[in-house]
Amino acid sequence: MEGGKILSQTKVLTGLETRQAVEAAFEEALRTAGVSKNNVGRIVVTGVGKQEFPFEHVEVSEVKADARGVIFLFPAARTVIDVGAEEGRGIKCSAEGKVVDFTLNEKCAAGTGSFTEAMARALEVPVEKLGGLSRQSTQAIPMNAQCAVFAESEVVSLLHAKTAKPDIARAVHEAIASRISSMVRKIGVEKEVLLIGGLAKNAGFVDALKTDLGLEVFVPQEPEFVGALGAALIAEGES
Amino acid sequence: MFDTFRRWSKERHSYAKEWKQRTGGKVLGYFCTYVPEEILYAAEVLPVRILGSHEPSDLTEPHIFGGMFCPFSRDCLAQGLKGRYDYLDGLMIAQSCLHIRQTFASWQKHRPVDFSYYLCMPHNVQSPHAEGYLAGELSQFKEAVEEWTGRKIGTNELNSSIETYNKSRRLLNAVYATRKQENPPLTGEEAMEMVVSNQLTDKSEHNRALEELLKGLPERKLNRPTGTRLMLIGSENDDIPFIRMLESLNATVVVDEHCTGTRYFWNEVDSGEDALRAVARRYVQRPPCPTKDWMPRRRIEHTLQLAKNYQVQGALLIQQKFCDPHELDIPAVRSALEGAGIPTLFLEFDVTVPIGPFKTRCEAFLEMLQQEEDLF
Amino acid sequence: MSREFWRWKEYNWKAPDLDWRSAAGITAGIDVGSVSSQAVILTDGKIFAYSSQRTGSDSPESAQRAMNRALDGTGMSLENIQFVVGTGYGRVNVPFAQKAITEIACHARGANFMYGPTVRTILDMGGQDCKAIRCDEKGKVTSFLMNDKCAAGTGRGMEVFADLLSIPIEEIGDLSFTVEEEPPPVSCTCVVFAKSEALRLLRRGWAKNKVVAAYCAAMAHRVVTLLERTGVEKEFAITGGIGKNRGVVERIEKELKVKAMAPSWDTQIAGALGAALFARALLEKSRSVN
Amino acid sequence: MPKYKTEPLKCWQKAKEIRANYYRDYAQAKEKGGLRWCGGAWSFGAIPAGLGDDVYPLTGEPYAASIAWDKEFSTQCLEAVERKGFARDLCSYMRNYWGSILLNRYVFGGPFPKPDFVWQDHICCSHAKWYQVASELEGGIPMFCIDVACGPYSEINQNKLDYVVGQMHDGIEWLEKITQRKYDDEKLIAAVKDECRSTSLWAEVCLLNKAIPAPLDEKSMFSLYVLGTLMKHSPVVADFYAEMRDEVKDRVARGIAAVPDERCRLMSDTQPPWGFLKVFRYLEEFGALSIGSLYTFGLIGMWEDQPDGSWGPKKTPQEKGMEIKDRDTALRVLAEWNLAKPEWQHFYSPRHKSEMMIRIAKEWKVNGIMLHYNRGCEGLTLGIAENRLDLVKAGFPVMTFEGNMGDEREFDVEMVSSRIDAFLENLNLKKL
Repeated sequence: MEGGKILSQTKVLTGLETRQAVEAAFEEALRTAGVSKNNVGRIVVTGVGKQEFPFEHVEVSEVKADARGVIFLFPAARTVIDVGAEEGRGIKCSAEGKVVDFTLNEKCAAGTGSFTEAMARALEVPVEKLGGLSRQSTQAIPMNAQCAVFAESEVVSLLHAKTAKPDIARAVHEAIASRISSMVRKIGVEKEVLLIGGLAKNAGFVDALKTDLGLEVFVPQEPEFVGALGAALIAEGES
Repeated sequence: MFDTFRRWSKERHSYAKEWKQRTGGKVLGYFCTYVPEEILYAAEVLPVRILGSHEPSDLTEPHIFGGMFCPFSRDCLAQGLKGRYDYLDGLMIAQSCLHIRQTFASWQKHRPVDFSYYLCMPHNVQSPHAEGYLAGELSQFKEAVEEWTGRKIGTNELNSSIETYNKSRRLLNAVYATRKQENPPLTGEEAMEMVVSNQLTDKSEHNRALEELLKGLPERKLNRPTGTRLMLIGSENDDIPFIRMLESLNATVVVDEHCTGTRYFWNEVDSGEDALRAVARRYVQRPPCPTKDWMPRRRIEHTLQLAKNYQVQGALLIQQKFCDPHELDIPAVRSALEGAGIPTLFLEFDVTVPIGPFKTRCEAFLEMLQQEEDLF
Repeated sequence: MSREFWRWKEYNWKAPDLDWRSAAGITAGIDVGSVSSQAVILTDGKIFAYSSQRTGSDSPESAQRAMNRALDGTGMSLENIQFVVGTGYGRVNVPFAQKAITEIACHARGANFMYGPTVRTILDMGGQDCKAIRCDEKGKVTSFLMNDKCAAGTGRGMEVFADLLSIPIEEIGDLSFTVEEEPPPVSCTCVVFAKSEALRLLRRGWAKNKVVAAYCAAMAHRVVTLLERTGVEKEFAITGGIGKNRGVVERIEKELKVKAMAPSWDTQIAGALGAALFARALLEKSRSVN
Repeated sequence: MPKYKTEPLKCWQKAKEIRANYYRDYAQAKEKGGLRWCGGAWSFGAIPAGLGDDVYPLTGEPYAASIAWDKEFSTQCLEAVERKGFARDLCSYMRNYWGSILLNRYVFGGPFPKPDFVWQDHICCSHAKWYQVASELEGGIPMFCIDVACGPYSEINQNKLDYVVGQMHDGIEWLEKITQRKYDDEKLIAAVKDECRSTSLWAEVCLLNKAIPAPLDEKSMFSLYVLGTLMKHSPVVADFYAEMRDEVKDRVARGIAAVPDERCRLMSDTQPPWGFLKVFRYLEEFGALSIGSLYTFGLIGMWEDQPDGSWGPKKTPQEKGMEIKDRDTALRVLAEWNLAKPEWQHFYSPRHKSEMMIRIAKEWKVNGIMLHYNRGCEGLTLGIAENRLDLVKAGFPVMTFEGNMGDEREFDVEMVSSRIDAFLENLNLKKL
């Protein structure tokens, strides 16, 4: 990023070799931006694998990075909900993008993206289709998002009971939405609400979250980049 | 025959609102069955027990930490936060477990009502001092109710209220007694709806319905085999879908040891010269909730007696997730029952129960009890 | 989804030396599990053929596929089977079954056949739940215990894990023994958090096989605590898919200090086998009546 | 160049000795023909003291915390209890304690010393039941338990007091019966006075932590307040607290800090995860420290409003010049003194706790609050979510973390550390 303008952004699946992934992402970003590593004035890294970044850098928490990125894209946002594969996060922030309060999901997967993966597998539909599927649902089924696998066995029994897949898919999304909103309600939900992270691309989940919170929930174009964007902004601000 | 009861528990809110309309009286919601309803009823207040709705809710997490506190108390609070009890004039709790206390505290804080009361029901009911202490707390409570309702609770009011409640207890006991028969005239599901509705309605009205029921009950036949005679034991339980699933597996629930069942109505208030003292005695001597069952244990003895009288063939130990008092009793209850030759199945309940996995457990348990020799 | 490392292979088997046409009684059992479905066909109480297929989201169809695969190449057709019992999650959805019996009863019965009358304790690690079953010399269930509302230590846990590390599930067991020394078990066996745990360890520079070993150990430990609640009376046997994962099995044996009996048959068919045996008993019963 | 001077506490060694002797004396009581009793850290220990000077208690919570500190043994204990069919989510102190009985292993070496009787009091769901089960596990030990759950101190009245005192009188008769000993009221009176003295002195020590820099950090306080949970009624503890009070006073006078770079004062809540006290050391890397909590201040310490409206040590009966001549007066003093215990008030409403926490946060100049959602103790975690809301409303930054005081399987160091990073980053602190 230069002078508040994004030069490039890249995404690489982390997989098992965090370090390689981080390097790959960085090099790719340099290439597309057409700059060399030594042109980069300052690097701020965030995310679970932050320590893995090989070159000199500053580390900030995902919470701070998210808040900063969101306010840059959407100044009116006061509540940020970030749902990744294994982490759920709620952040309350000020107009300046300062974190006022935050909450993270605890050691239970029921409120994360992985939950949808497991359910998609049980339903035998590709995870990216799950959202669309649930939009065809005609009836709500209460489902208690327990342990991901137990929810999965609930799904299996629902299937055996001949419940329509769209209704199950909807139940799944409502279950996660319920877990997420109950986490976010701890810090108090203030308008506007911005949803980021991988799960933000799942329309079914977004619908469920909206109904659950009874509020409009905004989703940026590329919800999975917001954290990195925030880090870059912090780098700019502090250099 | 049970439609009235089913309707009352289904439409508990409209019932209470209509009652208010009709009588102009006050409605008080209470947690825990140690609440001395007799005193409230004597002041023409309708006490209704607050129960959950078995819908997953995400409203309670800011108020009660869901990672370690029982789903029932969270479900109850959710009802308050959703505004389903907005017609309440009063709210009270009698001291029992910690979990439900949080529901009372959060409700009081976020959905305040004119009158809210925390009654210090003693835990040490074995102590000779418990009765006198509770009597003292009750007279203080009586005054508070008088001040709130603006009506004096005289001896006559109190005595007739006690009589109405005793009658209700007698009638419920009479209905339960019919379940001792080889083929009970009612299912466990029906019994559950009967007792639950009893906790939600005006006792004199409910008594009339019970009298009606008792007239027809002797002739009543269930057009289904009784199957294995089961007993439900444990925490609060008003989970209709679960008991329905259970009784669809060639089994009938013939008795229970729940605070939504026998623990609620089992014993009467004896006629004592001092009515308040008599009420205190009743609550001190009633079949105890585990929170109050210390040395020597009374609950187990009572449970075994029930199992014997109702020829129970198997028992389900039902426990609300995280319910410490019951978790503390279950191993002892379990070994006592198995020692008496009654096999047990333990199930942990949540706001909703996953019917699929639970069905497998119950079915396997019943198969175990029903194994036909000639298949092996 | 690219390659599914977590799936067990599908397969079938047929007794080379049995002629079903001369059999007096032909029965079958179908175990429609949450992950895979098995069919077992008995001729006069002997195992004639069996198959294992993945369970689809439509259980009647899965049951049908499992049955067809078992019948495959035997010349036998469904009509020749006189009594069918369904078991497993989808037990009530087996269209051609006359009766449904739970997997608990069926695993005990199947284990009794596979391992003989001396088996008293059976551990069945299915896809989504884990059962400790006690039975008598006839294979009658005397008590059982299933895991509570946490799936850590179930077959599915291992599958998610195999997928994560992209190791075919069949290879996990052997791989877990390629470590010089046994690592401490991972602290968390939660199916999903095992992921973050594993990634954390890999980031610390642990080799894949070490992580696998740690996970197998954790799962074994988790299961042992369940077993110890029912008490392990000899003989002890393990059924279900995990029964094939020596990474877990041998660690369970080590912790319990009890050796599991060597299976004479594929442990994954125990449930269907038990169902087929019940079918046979029911068939004879019906004959004796009329 | 650090901001402040630090010094190790001189009384540290002595504290360690008192604790070591306590556990040794309990184990060896029988050899000297003495008596052993067990019960909670909150039970009325002053009462059995009337049976003689050779009566030794073992209080369950601190004993279980010592087990928790030994992760390996703790896991064995917890699993032994699970094998017995007890739930994993029960009080983890209780489970460690039961495990120690089941495995017949005393964490300080040797077999578990079987007590002669149980002397407990009851306020949370587990108190009485803990020892009901313990007694059964030991093959039936006589047990007496006093119910103290009779409402917040602000609503105390004669009826409530009579209930508690009545049980106490019965308890003394019971003690005489089961021990066949003559009860000595003089010893009771002395013990009651010492209990008031030690618990008031501990509050005085905590009060000194209002100073900037704080002379004590909570991690050290844990090891010092524990003496009060062992035998608050003993002169040994009362005298030690007096000595310690003087030392801490002197530290304050000379500006001696607990943490050399104090620049952020935090407050915690509920028991810490005993197996992971390093979390508190981790704070120091940021120049942050915990100055205490309602837990360390109010579990043993007795407090009351001071003339200037601030919170300070509760005046003891002897300081008030009150004469205690007979058993009944002694018991009434003991009952009333204990019913005022700060750490008890929230059992009736989180409001009481929030008020005290906000008070501490203000008077001790706290910058941020870390709430331990402690799955191991439903009693002290009771109402914590409402406390959180009240603290946030009062304008304090609050961080929560889930864990367990006595079951390490429920505590994730890395998760909590990354949470602390984010929280302190938010308070504009970087690692030093």
